[in-house]
Amino acid sequence: MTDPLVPDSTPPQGQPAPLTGQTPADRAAMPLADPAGAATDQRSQWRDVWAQFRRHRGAMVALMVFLLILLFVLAGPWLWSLDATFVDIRARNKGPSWAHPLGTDQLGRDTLARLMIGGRTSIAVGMTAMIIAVMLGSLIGILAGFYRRLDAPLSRLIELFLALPLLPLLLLMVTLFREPLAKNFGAGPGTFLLIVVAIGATSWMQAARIVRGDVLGLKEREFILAARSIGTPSGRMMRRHVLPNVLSPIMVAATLGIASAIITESALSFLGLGFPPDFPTWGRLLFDAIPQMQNYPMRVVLPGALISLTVLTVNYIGDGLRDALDPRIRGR
Amino acid sequence: MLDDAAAPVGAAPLVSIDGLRVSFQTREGRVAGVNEISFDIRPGECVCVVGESGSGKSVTSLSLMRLVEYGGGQIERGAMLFDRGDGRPVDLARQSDATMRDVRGNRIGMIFQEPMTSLNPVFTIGDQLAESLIVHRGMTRAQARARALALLREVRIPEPERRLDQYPHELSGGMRQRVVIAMAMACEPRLLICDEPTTALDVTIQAEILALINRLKREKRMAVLFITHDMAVVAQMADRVVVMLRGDKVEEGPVEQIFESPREDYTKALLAAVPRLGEMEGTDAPVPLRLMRGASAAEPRPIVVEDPQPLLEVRDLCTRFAVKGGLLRRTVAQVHAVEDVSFTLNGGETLSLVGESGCGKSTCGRSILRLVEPTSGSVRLGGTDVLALSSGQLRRARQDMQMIFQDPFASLDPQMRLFDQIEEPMLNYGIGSRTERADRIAALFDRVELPRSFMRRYPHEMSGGQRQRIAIARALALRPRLIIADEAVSALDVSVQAQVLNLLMELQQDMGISMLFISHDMAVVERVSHHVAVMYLGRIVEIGTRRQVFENPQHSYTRQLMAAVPVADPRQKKISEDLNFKPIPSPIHPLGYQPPRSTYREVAPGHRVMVEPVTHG
Amino acid sequence: MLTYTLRRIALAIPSLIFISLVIFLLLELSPGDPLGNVPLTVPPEVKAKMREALGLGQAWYIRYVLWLKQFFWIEPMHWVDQWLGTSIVEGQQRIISFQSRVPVFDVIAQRIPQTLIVVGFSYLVGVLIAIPIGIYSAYRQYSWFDQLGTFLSMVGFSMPTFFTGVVLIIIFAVNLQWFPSVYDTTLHVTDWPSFWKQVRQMVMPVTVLSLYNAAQISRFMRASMLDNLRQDYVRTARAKGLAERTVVLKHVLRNSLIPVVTVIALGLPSVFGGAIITEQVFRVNGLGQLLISAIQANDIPMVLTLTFIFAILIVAFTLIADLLYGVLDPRIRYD
Amino acid sequence: ERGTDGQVKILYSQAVSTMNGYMSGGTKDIEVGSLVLEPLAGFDEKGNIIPRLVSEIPSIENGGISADRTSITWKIKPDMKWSDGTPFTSEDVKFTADYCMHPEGGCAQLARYEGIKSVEAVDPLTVKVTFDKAQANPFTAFVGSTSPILQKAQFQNCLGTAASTCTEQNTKPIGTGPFRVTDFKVNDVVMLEANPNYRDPAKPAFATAMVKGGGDSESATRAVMETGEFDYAWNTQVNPELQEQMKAGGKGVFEVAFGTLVERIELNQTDPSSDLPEGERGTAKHPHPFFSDPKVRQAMSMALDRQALSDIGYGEAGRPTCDLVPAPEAYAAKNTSCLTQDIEGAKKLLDEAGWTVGADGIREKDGRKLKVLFQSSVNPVRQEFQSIIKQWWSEIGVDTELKQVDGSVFFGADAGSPDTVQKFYADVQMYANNFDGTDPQPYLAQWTCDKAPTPANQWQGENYVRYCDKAYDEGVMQMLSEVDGAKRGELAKKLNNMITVDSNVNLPLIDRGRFSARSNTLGGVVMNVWDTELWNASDWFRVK
Ligand SMILES: Nc1ncnc2c1ncn2[C@@H]1O[C@H](COP(=O)(O)OP(=O)(O)OP(=O)(O)O)[C@@H](O)[C@H]1O
Ligand SMILES: Nc1ncnc2c1ncn2[C@@H]1O[C@H](COP(=O)(O)OP(=O)(O)OP(=O)(O)O)[C@@H](O)[C@H]1O
Ligand SMILES: [Mg+2]
Ligand SMILES: [Mg+2]
Repeated sequence: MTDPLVPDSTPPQGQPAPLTGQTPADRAAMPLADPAGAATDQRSQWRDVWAQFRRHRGAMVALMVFLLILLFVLAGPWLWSLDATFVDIRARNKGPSWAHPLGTDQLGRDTLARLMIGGRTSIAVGMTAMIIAVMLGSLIGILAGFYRRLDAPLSRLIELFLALPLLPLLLLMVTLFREPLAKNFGAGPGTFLLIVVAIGATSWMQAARIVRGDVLGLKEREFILAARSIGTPSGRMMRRHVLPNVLSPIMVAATLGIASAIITESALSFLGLGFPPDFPTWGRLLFDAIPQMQNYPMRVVLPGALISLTVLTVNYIGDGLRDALDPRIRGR
Repeated sequence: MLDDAAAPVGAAPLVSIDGLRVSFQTREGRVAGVNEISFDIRPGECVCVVGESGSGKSVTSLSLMRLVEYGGGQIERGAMLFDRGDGRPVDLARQSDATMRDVRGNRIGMIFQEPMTSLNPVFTIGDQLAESLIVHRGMTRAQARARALALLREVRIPEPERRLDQYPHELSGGMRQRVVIAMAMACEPRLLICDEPTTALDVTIQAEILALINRLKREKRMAVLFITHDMAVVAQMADRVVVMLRGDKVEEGPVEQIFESPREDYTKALLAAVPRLGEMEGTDAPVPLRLMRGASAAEPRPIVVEDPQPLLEVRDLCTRFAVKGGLLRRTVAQVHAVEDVSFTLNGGETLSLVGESGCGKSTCGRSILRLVEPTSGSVRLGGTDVLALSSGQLRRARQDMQMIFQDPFASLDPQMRLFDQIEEPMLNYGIGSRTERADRIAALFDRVELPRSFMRRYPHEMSGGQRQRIAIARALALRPRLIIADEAVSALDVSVQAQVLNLLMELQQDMGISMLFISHDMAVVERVSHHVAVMYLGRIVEIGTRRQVFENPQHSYTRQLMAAVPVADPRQKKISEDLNFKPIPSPIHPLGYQPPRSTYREVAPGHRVMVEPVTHG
Repeated sequence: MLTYTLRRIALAIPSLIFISLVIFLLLELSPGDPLGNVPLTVPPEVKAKMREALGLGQAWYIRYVLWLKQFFWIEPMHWVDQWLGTSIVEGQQRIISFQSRVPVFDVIAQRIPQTLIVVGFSYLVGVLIAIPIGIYSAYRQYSWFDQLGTFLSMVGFSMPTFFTGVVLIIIFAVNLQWFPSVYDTTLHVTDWPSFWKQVRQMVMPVTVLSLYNAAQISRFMRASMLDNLRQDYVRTARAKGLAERTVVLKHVLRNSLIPVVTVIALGLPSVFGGAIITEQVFRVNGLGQLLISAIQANDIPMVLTLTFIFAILIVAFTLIADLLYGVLDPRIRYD
Repeated sequence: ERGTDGQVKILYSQAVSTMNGYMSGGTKDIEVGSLVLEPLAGFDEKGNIIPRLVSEIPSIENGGISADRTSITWKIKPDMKWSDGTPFTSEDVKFTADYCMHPEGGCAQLARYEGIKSVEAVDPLTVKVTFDKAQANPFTAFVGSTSPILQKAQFQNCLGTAASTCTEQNTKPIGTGPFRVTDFKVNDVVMLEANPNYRDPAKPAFATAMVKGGGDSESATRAVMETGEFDYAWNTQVNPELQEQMKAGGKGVFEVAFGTLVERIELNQTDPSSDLPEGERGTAKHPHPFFSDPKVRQAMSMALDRQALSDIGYGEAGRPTCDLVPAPEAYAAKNTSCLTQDIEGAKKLLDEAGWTVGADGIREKDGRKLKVLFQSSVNPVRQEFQSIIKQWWSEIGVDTELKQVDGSVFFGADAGSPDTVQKFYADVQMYANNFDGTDPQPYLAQWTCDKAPTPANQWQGENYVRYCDKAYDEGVMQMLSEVDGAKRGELAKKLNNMITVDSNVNLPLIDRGRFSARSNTLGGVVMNVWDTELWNASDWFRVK
């Protein structure tokens, strides 16, 4: 049986050809460079996104800087082999020198090495916690917005989490999970897991609220109805139709999330809930240096600048990505 | 304005556009929105600009207001001489912003293409009307309010006093459009620009508005620049016509000349694409339009179904929406959107649903697919009772019935490539392997005559007509037996509309698809349907074969609809200025309300007209 | 709208009680001891007695129900007694802080003025500077002003207040000696000199906090303005011949404010929550400092009451935000 | 002249919760409370008992203390008045004892009233305290700022469970001290004014006082030493560099005095391994795998450079020590053996004991590695110490994992929490402790076997290291009944040495002084470690 949808190579008798073969609009709409009719051209969607992203000057510069920061914290310790936790009380509070290009801190530890190692933790915590928070927030936001039945309970959940005092919650989490985690994953990874989960689990509410609002509006859009009419099941509906359309607020939440995660981490270690004391992170370096700000200003400036720079670059990358992911902007 | 009133035709032009060129900065570099265009408008004259979508009509008008700059455009060349009333024309292209502010709203009024969105949603009608009066005429608030009231009276809005304090969303589409017109008219401009003011409206409201513009033109000696793609409206409104194609003027002339002896092929093609009411008189089966094309002209075949079998049987369908209120969110009233509707659609045939905006056409179509849950009644599709299906079965049943939505742009996911959008229904039902699906999508693209290279585009990268074709391709992907086409062509310009109509009919012919065709355009309905049902206030007031209903309309509402249809013939101007349709009664009834059953009178075999209840006339 | 509001309020009560239970259990389960701050020199037996005197000997559910009764009956009635001179709940125990043995509500009442003045005022200032910045950055998107705004707000957001606060103190209190570094909560504004004193002591905490708030809100404002500047009605407004100022500040702003106002409303409960770190740095000793010191001292009645009031505010302001939406946007109706 | 010097502004980095120290036990509350409430007798800066409300200090010689040491009789100064003008009588003293000893009152200073059989108001100016048995040190109740006298008239309805409802009384007690409360903002600020009925008509020199609370010690120090906004800041514990910088500000000076507060490291004598079942973990049933080896303990101590720690962490505010009882003079053993760091010696010691260095640089013996978990409370100085000490220990081949715990959890006695100082689920912990008053006996009694926290006593003991030595227990018993001053001193030194330099179970690090900042314009301040810092606030004056 022949497929009635596939026309024979010659149109069937009496089938009217269109107005002038092709409307002028069609022709106008086709870029000249485009190899017409090339169905084989499967240029990936991501290449479009990348192409558009490259156009965003701020985002590109930010990406470069961000990569440099990553290089600094990841490859840096390879090149600069001083131990970030090596205490040398004879070399306390030294200024920049060949042995210590950025000087040493109050215990004679090398500032450069500490910044590099600290950055690893801070960026990893910031990113992971942000991802957890954003994923949790988006999931709950989408579910609350999409299913009318879930809206009220999930909204109450959001309110509950907003109202919960964080400190006791974190203390409880630490008490319950610190030892089992340390046992199963080792002290470092265990604490890392605990911290990112703790930060993630207590900072998803903003994102959820924003996403829920957007989904509520989106749900009334006709293409959702259209998707239902072509038999799209709910799961796929949320994945393919809802999620991509609420990406923009999620991106904003993500950018802000990294900044607060890095800061929160330092606050946590100051409450005894974070990494062990000999574990440098940018937030902690900043915090530790504040009392000595007047004598050794570089000690606050360096970690502070690195945190700001990271957040700033992530923000610009987020801006660029948001523009690039939006096909309406990409078309322009 | 004495000189205007006395100005004979052929007097000094009010506006004279000369060699205008407008370009936009885009990703692909500078593109021209308008290439090179020149024409004049004289006082008291209506110049219609026609042309397909994207030909530069809106850009031209926006350039006149110098608003095109705000959209990223740039006037590269040309002059736009405008007589501000002192006899010394100034070149608008070169005026300062301050001068332009004086021109805008004061000397030139503009009605925008999208009436629904061009009012600010958070200010009252009165505020928005008063604004330009306060700015240009230096009126006090009270004076401006009084004048706004007078303006609303002038555009014949019912209960104008009440409207002043209402917000735009509280008005119906037609009223909003009239507010926009009143706003454009507020300072009695010398030139009124109307950019497709009626495209989104149904015929009755359209007729009202056209009449209004006509009256103002005559009474105030106002010049009108009327932009539209609807040739019937052109015929009714224009003194002169400018035809545009891809940024250039291709032809210009008095309306009779353009309609009767067009010179350019493009104009001819445009005219040929216009469905005219009454063209099908005397025939039974729908026939695809005959389009102007190159050498290979073939005679369109009528779509005749031998021995039609009922496919879709709708009986006593009622759909009501709850109006909730009170402390416990109880339903306090109901919108009787579809009330007691029964009809039968035969396999391979088309039944059209026509009626006023808000009469329940879309709801009826959606109820059949159970995209909204009907309150009662029965829907049988080829023997299965659709309303009794479980949600899993319903999903499977939808494979057989597909819908083309009223708004093609809204019903496509803006974030998804066209390929994925068409693939989705097949994915949902697990049809075919990856390559098979790709093949079928390619075939569908061919079928709806879209280049395959469009597959990786996004909806916004398409023109309206192309989007509509994507929606059609998506509906066809599952090879359904029934398609519900909800205003599938209303938003398209004539040439594209003709193509889409032909495509649908062609597919019907080839694949034996049945169609429920929902539309407010009577000429189109006449062209495509085997049967016609006229809806009014949720009920079918008249149903029969197309020939029965069109050649022998019985119900008063059907007649009114027919009367409101503009005729694409400049010698047959029938826009009456005294059209004043009654507003539709409210379909909202309290909870316990028992609607009376519809009773019909059989005029001829299959041609039934409602006698009870009397809701219209 | 009234019925909608009433219905939401009616539904909020059970969910609030649930929230209070969760908070209570959380405080119960989390480690820490109300007597953690008692010196180690106090022997364990004495500590055990002290614990009993705090009522910690009873089962948790009894204490929870007691708290509910105190919160919902005794405290309100206590105020009634005070106003009307009646004695409905005389002699019944109010909610008493573990730490200070002072009725929790009295302490909260003491703290509210400075919190409202400092934190509330900085929120106000933050909003007032964020809105114009947001408007202008959006109107001139990608201009140098916009870029600078983005830069500053990101730096402002990523710099913790414990850092900016100390920087300000070192510059303006230590080196320049312009402003005091310690906030005097006992100051009563009675005349110009005391008013001036109040202004001076507010400058630094308000600066720190409002920068932080402004950084966030200006982002929202900018995004919202960008959305609305592309709308059709803006073109209509221009076509009427309105000045650019009027177009932006009247037509666009009014619409853009709709989502921003709700964001602002949703942020308001945090004013009551106080600013933990900033209050600490400048010793404003408002509600934030109260909460954190209560948490550190495991002062369960205080923490529970404070967070519960906070929860009420969150629920209330969520409702207010929803209602505001309806008021500002005539298209939205609640019925 | 009273009230001529304006206002004195005092800054406490911990805010005051109540003026009634019996209700809280917090040092800050007791100290600030002492501006208003006074005991019968106090201590001067040398630790001598001085009369406050009594005409003389009772002794066996003057008959104040009974020969069998079972009772003590106080003679109140005549014409003493409360700040409300009513006379101060022996009834008030007796009432105070009833108040604190009430079984339901939850009095924080109950320990001061331990062993009291009765308190009698013999006549309006005579109070007799009778004990259950002979007391070597009868100066417990009514002596020192931790047991001040409350006014009976004001507090008589506040006994037992009613104690906590007496808000007005607790925040604005009527006292005999130099000041009285005019305004009390909980955990924020206390405003006071000179007591018009103070016994010395010329004092206090200040008309009003303000005690502000909150914030951190750095900014508190700054407010006195750099901005000059305050006259006195309590406990200005900042790092030495900052101390120097602050001093350079020239607006004030630091006041320091050394008492009994010792920062120490404890080496767990039981096995804290989480592999052990709950209930056996951290109990005497499982001795510590390597800290039961005295050589390891000694090596751990030898690796420390206490002088360096003191210089880095405390500067003027600390001095290295080897004793848990560094003062008073009569009891201080003054060991110096631990003061010099000896890394090489420590290594040799470990080698001798059979702990050999493994491939990873960590010593091991019989498959046991010298890996320790080192916990401490959150505090910048402690975290620095942890890092430094980790370094030193790594040099002798001991691997250290660091852990910090929030103070309220660490020092809280929550039996459910694994992170308390009592449970000591770590190998090493560091904190500071001191003893109340001048008598070390109850303090030394903390290391007896039965004081070890165990699951059986809900982990409520003070012998956190789980030290257990019969000889030590006997020594404690002996000291309890010993009344002779010199012999008590010897005993105390012996006991101190047993738990420190002899066994190295406790590694004392630093003798931490009281360290506060005073503005140059504030005169009369005498730092006192045996009583409150504000003990002589009545003598304070403005330097003109
Ligand atoms: N802001 C813009 N940026 C880039 N190109 C634009 C812009 N506005 C219009 N154009 C282009 O200018 C051309 C003319 O557009 P215009 O809006 O005038 O069409 P039109 O004739 O009004 O069509 P329609 O009937 O669809 O309204 C089109 O090709 C369009 O793509
Ligand atoms: N979800 C809904 N809730 C409440 N009322 C609704 C809903 N959908 C439609 N209505 C009401 O039902 C009636 C019929 O609407 P419907 O959309 O079917 O009209 P229509 O004939 O398709 O009009 P148009 O030509 O404007 O598309 C209208 O009064 C409308 O206000
Ligand atoms: Mg247009
Ligand atoms: Mg419709």
